[in-house]
Amino acid sequence: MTSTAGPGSAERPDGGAFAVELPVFTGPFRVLADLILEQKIDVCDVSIAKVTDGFLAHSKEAESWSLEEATWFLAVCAIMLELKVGRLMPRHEVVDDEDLLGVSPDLVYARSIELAAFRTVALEIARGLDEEGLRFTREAGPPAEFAHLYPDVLEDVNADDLARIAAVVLRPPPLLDLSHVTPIRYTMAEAVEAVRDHLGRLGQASFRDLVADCDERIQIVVRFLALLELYREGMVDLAQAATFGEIDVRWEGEAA
Amino acid sequence: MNDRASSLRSLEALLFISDEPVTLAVLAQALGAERSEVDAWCQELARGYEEREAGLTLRNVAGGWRLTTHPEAAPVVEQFVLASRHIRLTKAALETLSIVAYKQPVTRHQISGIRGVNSEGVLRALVDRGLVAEVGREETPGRPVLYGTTPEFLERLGLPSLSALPALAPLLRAGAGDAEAETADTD
Amino acid sequence: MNDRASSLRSLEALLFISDEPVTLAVLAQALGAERSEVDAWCQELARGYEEREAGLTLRNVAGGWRLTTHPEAAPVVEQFVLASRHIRLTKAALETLSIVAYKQPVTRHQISGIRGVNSEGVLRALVDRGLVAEVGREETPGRPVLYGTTPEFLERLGLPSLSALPALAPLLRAGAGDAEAETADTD
Repeated sequence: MTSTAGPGSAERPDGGAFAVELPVFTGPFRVLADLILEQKIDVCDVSIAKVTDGFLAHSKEAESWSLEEATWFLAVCAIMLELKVGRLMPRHEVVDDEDLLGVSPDLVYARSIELAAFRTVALEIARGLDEEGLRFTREAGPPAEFAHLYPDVLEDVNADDLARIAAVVLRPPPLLDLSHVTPIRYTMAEAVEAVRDHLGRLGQASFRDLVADCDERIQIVVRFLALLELYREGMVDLAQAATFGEIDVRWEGEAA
Repeated sequence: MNDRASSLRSLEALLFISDEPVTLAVLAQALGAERSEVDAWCQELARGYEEREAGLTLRNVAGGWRLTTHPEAAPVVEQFVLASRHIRLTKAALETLSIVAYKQPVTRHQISGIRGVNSEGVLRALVDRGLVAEVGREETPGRPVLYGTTPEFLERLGLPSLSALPALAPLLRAGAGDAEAETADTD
Repeated sequence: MNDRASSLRSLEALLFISDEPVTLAVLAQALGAERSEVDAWCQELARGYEEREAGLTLRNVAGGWRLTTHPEAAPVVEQFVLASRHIRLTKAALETLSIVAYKQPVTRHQISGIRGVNSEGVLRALVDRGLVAEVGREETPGRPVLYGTTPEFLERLGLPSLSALPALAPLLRAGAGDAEAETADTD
């Protein structure tokens, strides 16, 4: 990968040659990517690993291996991965779909009107809440004279029943349902910081060096995404001599 | 004392002991009367409170009739109970609450889409406050949670039902110029 | 609205939200008025309820003025309490009782916080039933009442002491598993 094939290239390389076969979609990868970016297909329904395997197989078969196609593919996969991370990660405040996607001016226009409308009614709702806050309700229930009519709560209830009820009421509420997500403990921000720190001091390094301190594969993946992000910002230059070869990373930003 | 007067008396007593809005159906059953009849009595009671400038008001909120103290008594009542019923919501929370109110049932993703920022934290805060709740799951892949407003939301707003929310349509037809001005104002 | 009318309004609101007799001293302080003045207002309000054959009645009982339901409305109120509140009350009461049992001494506010709904009425019912009692005051502003279970509670459950209550920890852990299973089901 070199800087000549950056996402800023005027002509987007044609990725249409590569097709995918997935449960949610079968057809050209370019179309799939567009559908995802337009949010017509949920990125979470697409196995990026499967797509990548397909692309590698496709690359091997292709007569001429196109660097531009590969770069574009990688960039799109990176965006999809980050979208996916953003969708799956709880409390992730940094990543926002639209920051990554860019949005058409028409959509921005329509949404600005919609959001402005909601902001206007939000003011009315605030006013309503304020006014209603001045009214107090009576929470005491029936006067004590009627308490004898209340059911005998301990009828047919033993200590174990009571304990079970207490357990239900006192159990701390589950914060988030994460049963479908493997916990991800690494953030892009941290990874960017790690790369910046390493390269800022040394000027350049191999990708292998940059991930030498990583314990888990997901950490390496996040670090790789961070590299792509820095590449997009023009902070690093990337070079890879051979397929699957060492990736050399050179710092282009200011010294740390 | 005639039947009607007696029913009005019982109705007022029932409203007094209830700690939530009481539906016409429940009141009608308790009083052995028609719902329309009970509705008329409630309106009569409500008017009575108003006319004699009472400390109480009776209104139809969140699908039922409910007695509350009069807003003008609020300063004294707040001092007395050393508490305020006032809930202060952040701008982000109000914005999100409005979107849920008008778009329900709505997913977190859709809310974030409209607001242009991640809305998970603010949505959770609204759920914690009992103004918003999960109301189901969308039948799409991933089955995302659908959110809607609670009866407490209506109660806190003093509205009889969701249809009493201010109309959104006229605001949507407004020009983008207005929209921007509005946005700038509220920021 | 003049001062007197405004004071009457606030007075009625104060009596409405109180569930026990309020002394003249307390009312006078809240309204910033003389006790004799407040007493006259209370009598005026009481006469007003009587004259319009209201469902409420204001009485000077031991210790202060108390707003409550009119005796003639009692049959309807009783039916209402019996019919419509039975199931809700049992569940609410058991929940509240279990919280008091395991969290005692505990304030009303804490109980409401855990249950997520106001628990004043149901707590009072438990006190009236002799299962729960005031056991002291918390040394925080407002000095809220602390509640605990009574010897009668232990007796009813056939327990020698509170330490004989089943341990909660294993149930909480087991419950967490259930919760996850539940979540998975709804996914």
